[in-house]
Amino acid sequence: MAELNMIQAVNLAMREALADDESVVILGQDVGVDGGIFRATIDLIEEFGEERVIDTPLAESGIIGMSVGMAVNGLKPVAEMQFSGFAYQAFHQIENHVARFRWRTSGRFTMPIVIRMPYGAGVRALEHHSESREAYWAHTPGLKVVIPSGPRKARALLAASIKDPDPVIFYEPKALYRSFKEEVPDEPETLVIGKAEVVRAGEDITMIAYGAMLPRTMEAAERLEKDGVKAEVIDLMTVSPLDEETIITSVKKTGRVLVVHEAARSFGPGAEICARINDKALFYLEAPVNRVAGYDIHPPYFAREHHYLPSVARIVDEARETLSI
Amino acid sequence: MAELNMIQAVNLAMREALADDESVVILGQDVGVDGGIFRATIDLIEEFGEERVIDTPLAESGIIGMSVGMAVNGLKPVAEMQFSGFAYQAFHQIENHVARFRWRTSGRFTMPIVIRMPYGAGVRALEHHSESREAYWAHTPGLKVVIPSGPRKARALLAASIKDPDPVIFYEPKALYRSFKEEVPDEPETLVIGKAEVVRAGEDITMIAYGAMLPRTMEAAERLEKDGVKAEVIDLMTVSPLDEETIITSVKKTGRVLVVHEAARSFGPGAEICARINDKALFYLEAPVNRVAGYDIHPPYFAREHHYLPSVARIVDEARETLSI
Amino acid sequence: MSRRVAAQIDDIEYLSILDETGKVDKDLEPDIPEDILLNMYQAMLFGRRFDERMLKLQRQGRIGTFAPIKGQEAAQIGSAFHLRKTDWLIPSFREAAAQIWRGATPQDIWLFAAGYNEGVNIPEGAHDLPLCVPVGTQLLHAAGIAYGIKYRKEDGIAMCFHGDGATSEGDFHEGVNFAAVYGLPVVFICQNNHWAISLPLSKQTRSETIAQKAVAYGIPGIQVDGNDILAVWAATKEAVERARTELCPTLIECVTYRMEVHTTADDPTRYREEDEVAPWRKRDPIDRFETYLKKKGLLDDKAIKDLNDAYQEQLLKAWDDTEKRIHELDSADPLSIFDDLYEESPPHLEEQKAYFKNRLQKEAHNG
Amino acid sequence: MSRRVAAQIDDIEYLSILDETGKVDKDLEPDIPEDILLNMYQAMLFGRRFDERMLKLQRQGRIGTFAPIKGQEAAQIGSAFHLRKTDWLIPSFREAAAQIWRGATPQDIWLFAAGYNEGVNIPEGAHDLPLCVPVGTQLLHAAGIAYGIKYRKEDGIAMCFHGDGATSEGDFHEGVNFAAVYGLPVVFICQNNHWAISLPLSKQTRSETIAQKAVAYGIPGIQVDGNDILAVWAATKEAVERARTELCPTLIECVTYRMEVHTTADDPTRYREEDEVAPWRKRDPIDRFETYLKKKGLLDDKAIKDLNDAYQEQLLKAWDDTEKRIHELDSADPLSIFDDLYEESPPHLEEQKAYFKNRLQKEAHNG
Ligand SMILES: Cc1ncc(C[n+]2csc(CCOP(=O)(O)OP(=O)(O)O)c2C)c(N)n1
Ligand SMILES: Cc1ncc(C[n+]2csc(CCOP(=O)(O)OP(=O)(O)O)c2C)c(N)n1
Ligand SMILES: [Mg+2]
Ligand SMILES: [Mg+2]
Repeated sequence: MAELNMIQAVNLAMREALADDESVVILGQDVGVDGGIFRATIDLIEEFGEERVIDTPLAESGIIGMSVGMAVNGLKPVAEMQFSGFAYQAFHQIENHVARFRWRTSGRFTMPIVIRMPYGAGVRALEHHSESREAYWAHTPGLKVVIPSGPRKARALLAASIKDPDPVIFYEPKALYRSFKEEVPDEPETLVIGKAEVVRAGEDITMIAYGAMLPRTMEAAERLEKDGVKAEVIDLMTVSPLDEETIITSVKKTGRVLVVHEAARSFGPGAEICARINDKALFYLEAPVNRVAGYDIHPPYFAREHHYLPSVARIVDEARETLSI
Repeated sequence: MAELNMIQAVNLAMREALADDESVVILGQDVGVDGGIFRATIDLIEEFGEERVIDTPLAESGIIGMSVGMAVNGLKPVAEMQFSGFAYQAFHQIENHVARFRWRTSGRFTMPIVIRMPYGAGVRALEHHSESREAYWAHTPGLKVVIPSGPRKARALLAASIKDPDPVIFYEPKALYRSFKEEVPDEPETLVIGKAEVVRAGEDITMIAYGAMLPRTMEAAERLEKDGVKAEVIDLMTVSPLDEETIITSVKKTGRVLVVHEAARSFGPGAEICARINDKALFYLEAPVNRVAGYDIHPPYFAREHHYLPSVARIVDEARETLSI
Repeated sequence: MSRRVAAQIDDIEYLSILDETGKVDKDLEPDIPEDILLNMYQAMLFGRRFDERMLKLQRQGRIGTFAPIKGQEAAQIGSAFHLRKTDWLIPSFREAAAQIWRGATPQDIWLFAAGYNEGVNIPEGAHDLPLCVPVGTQLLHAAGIAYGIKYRKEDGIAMCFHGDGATSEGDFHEGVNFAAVYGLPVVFICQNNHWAISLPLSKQTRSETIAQKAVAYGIPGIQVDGNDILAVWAATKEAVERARTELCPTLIECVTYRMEVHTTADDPTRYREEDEVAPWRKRDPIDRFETYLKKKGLLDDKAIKDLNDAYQEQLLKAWDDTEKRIHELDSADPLSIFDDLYEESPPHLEEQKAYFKNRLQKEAHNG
Repeated sequence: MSRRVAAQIDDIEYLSILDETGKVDKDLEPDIPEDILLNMYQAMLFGRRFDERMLKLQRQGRIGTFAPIKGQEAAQIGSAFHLRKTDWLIPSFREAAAQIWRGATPQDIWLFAAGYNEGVNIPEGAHDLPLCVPVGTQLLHAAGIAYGIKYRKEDGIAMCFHGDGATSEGDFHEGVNFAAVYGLPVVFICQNNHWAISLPLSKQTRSETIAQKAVAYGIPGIQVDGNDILAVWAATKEAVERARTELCPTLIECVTYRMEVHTTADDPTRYREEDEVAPWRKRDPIDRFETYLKKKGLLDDKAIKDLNDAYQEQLLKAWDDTEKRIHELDSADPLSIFDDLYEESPPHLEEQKAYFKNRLQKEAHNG
């Protein structure tokens, strides 16, 4: 057992995958000699060589397009987009090819590709470095979208994503990269993609979150506890495909739901979660599903970014609203 | 008054805009000499010259990136993406710049850009020519998303979009390009962006649709009428920003809602509509909001495409389901 | 001297061996075994007949839109003939002749064109990608495939086709650059057919040749008469060797002409004059190769007629087969539209599939 | 002959006029008015002092990440000095010296770097784009701006900066191609500082020079000593004239070096050796220009000291101002985060704004 922060955990998962499977390669801007601008790939090039830990030219479509070809030819690329805000340069390769190759070749060519992208606000970064747009990817058939909320899960989910025979958008909450450490087991560990976890049991209200919003939601749940509110917290972990079962089971129990995400509210992940609840548990609802989300604006530059992000206080207040207390 | 099909109506709106405002230019692949592969821009180059009706090299990011610069320098570009499935090559220019320039310069540089894209299934086309992914654009702050359902509206909405000081994704249901004609007034006409229209009044159920699904939904409403069901049909016209008021007013009246779109169901526009209803009219609902949508798959090649698209029969059956009849 | 040369750039060469009239430049004539010459001829001829048949099928409404290859057979066959089975073919969407030579069947191509996913049918072990509709994206796939080859130290190569229009896409640039930077065994074959739908080459780029775009990536580029199969063959041979032994990509520009519509949805009379097309009719790649082979005594009119007859028959039968498959597929249930999105179908898809099954029953029931 | 030249390609020239030691090549020395020479020196020097101060501010935690310009002052100033007020400057993110010369204030730049949208403050009438974070996207904006210039038959030009890394992006390719095809008055200035974060130029491209990438687009390209302001000035002069009068773009590669970190979030010791950096210290663009100006009698140590003192004071004051603005902004209510997304705010945004206002009150209330 080692105490790791999330970036170390991500690094560990890649190191294990490289050691375990010769077909795994890492590629992206600055992932080699530099070890990644967040140090996610630190020391990997020394251990596995530059043919497997590949510094690429500055071209995102190049990185993903080459990953497609690599996957066709038997490799398992783990590609890094330096920030999720620069993955759009590769959007066409992802939508047109990564998400479709298995389907269009009836399974002949598959896309065991992981695309890692740091996302979200909270690190005093420049423009285009703070968005949270997992909904784009979640709306794209053929992809899976995985978002860890802490070091241990990051390692286990990334390991599972690399093993997954289908393409995974691995969205990393960069605000959590170094925010806390956790015990991460020495032995390999994976989590099932497509499964959410009830990380806190309760019966008064269901709070659904993931990524950087999970710790805040947990904190809010603890504050609510002081007022006697027993909040159940679900860590989604996989945003697509959604684990409807876990969500619906909880909602049927509590009848009240809060969804917390930093993505913009409109047409965001919360809308789909709300719609699934509508589909399967409408008449269990005692209050509207409450979306505590980013506003429908661009995240302001970092001096005012905190106003954009759902705060613990806001989550608590909204939970009370939903509980009518 | 002339009887026009939708492609002629789109052409008319551009011709009027070109005649009306020297700063309007048209650009895209094959929009000039060829008149556009769907003939949307036919005869415009003859009338307005190749400096205003601009054939571009084969590069979507080029088209949108150049439009950004044109807008900065006082032009009003109407850019065509040959198919919505090839707009992803320009995704980064749209997300990083088109959607943000006004905001990031506090209004100093604005983006009066219209990006026209034919979308959707139903024309026996090749791969990547049948998708309906308006949700991507709708989830992007700073953009507007407009989708016409017939010739007259297409003309009026496109005219309004070109006049709009902000960027509009003008999503054209190519299945309707030549499917029917309508009287289109000779004098200029615009519609307000952001407003939906109740195109059929009723009190039993609210059916919300847009684009190519609108005619089908109307047909379904008529079939339901025969069984004594009075369906209210809303033509959304603008998918973002949503006209919540029109939707909520209707839902409060009927208590039952069907949303019809050909976009994939999960994380699609129907989810947001459902969530807005949840927010504002949950306790008026007598049944779950029913999303009659494309499945969460890629539209199959055209021999089986019709299985993917919501059919009139499916809409009718689902309405009955929602009405419990 | 302070105004000095920073980089010496070689001029771009143009290679032509067999001219319009079928006359060969003896100094340059490559030494190609007779059976290969004949095989290449047959592949070109079959490509031509196949294309004509396909156009007919489309005009009869039996299949959907496709991109005819007429006039580009030499560019495709002269290059693809250098591929070993273990090498990779990465086509754009206008390489039916090359694809068939590699093993694709008319049946599958037509099935695909008739709107059935099943037409994309690449046998296990075949090193062929399916056609690529988004223009230019496939260059990067070629780079990735070649990376895999190099990574495993195989001696294969990847041959990637694209059009003149594709050279304007960012992915062309990124693809060639990646292949160059990593020293990958790729041969990029640009079929410069002068048009990208309605856009003439002169509006696509300001550069005199496409071959010179190689200069930007520090790799060799050459322009060849794309209607001259000997020139295509000779230039590709060099490039394939360079790829295999030096792990260096090459950009070959085959100057050819799109004799037909862009696709069957296109009307070229809107943007080009017969005057421009006419001279190209005289440059037909099959005609001049025929003259050459006849002079060599490898071919006579009877043999040509026999081949054509055999091909026509083969194509008739192929369409019969295709129709049968279409019929079969139409009567099978279409639940397969939910297949192959993921290795394991997630619950919401299973639910939608069940719903769809139910609807099928309902609709069958209602008529 | 059948193996003939398809396109004659000129070699790529390298221009250097003022060498490392400050020695000038008299044959090539451009005739620059003395006041311009001095102004350029001042703009470089101010850029250097500004950059140093900014680095300090960042290290003190007063502002966020930024990209230092140290070593690249000549490339920026020698080129931008050709711009008229009505011409356009389209920067990447490492052109503070050029931006300040054009009228941007240290206050605004710092305010932006401190995380306030208000720092992007381009006065009405200024023809300057704000910095562009997504690498390479701005080349297309330059093409579009230039299209507007040509469309209205103005005599302006657009000058667009980008890095060596940017040349790998598809948008570089599409941007230069669009400018070339339409014959637009753009000058592309590539600051080849040898690094794109940790990637050395040799892994970015296989081409010997960046200038030769111009060949792909059929436009002129030239490589210059980017630390030699006279060479930069002379090459840009030619290019600007070509843009203005011939409506033809040019690609100028300024060979320079990133003396500092990539951005303040970067640690270059991970990927480059001091051995590589050291020779570049001797090639400092300001030092050699100083030597030149001193020899010309336009500058002496006292003048330099006076300038430095004045700039330091000016910068101290600028930071004071900035802090005041930050203070003001921090005490103003932050409702403006909802502004300027659209000309007219749609109902759902108004609703969210009202909600936010309410939350602000609540949170103020709760402490
Ligand atoms: C990214 C993308 N943009 C647009 C299209 C529509 N389109 C299909 S083929 C074509 C022209 C291709 O020209 P070229 O590369 O010269 O190939 P050719 O058709 O001449 O074989 C266009 C614009 C597309 N398929 N993909
Ligand atoms: C599209 C995009 N990808 C990645 C990044 C992250 N990034 C910022 S600067 C940079 C390197 C740029 O190198 P170069 O173009 O040489 O400019 P320089 O930093 O040397 O001035 C990278 C990769 C980005 N900003 N935009
Ligand atoms: Mg072509
Ligand atoms: Mg650089």
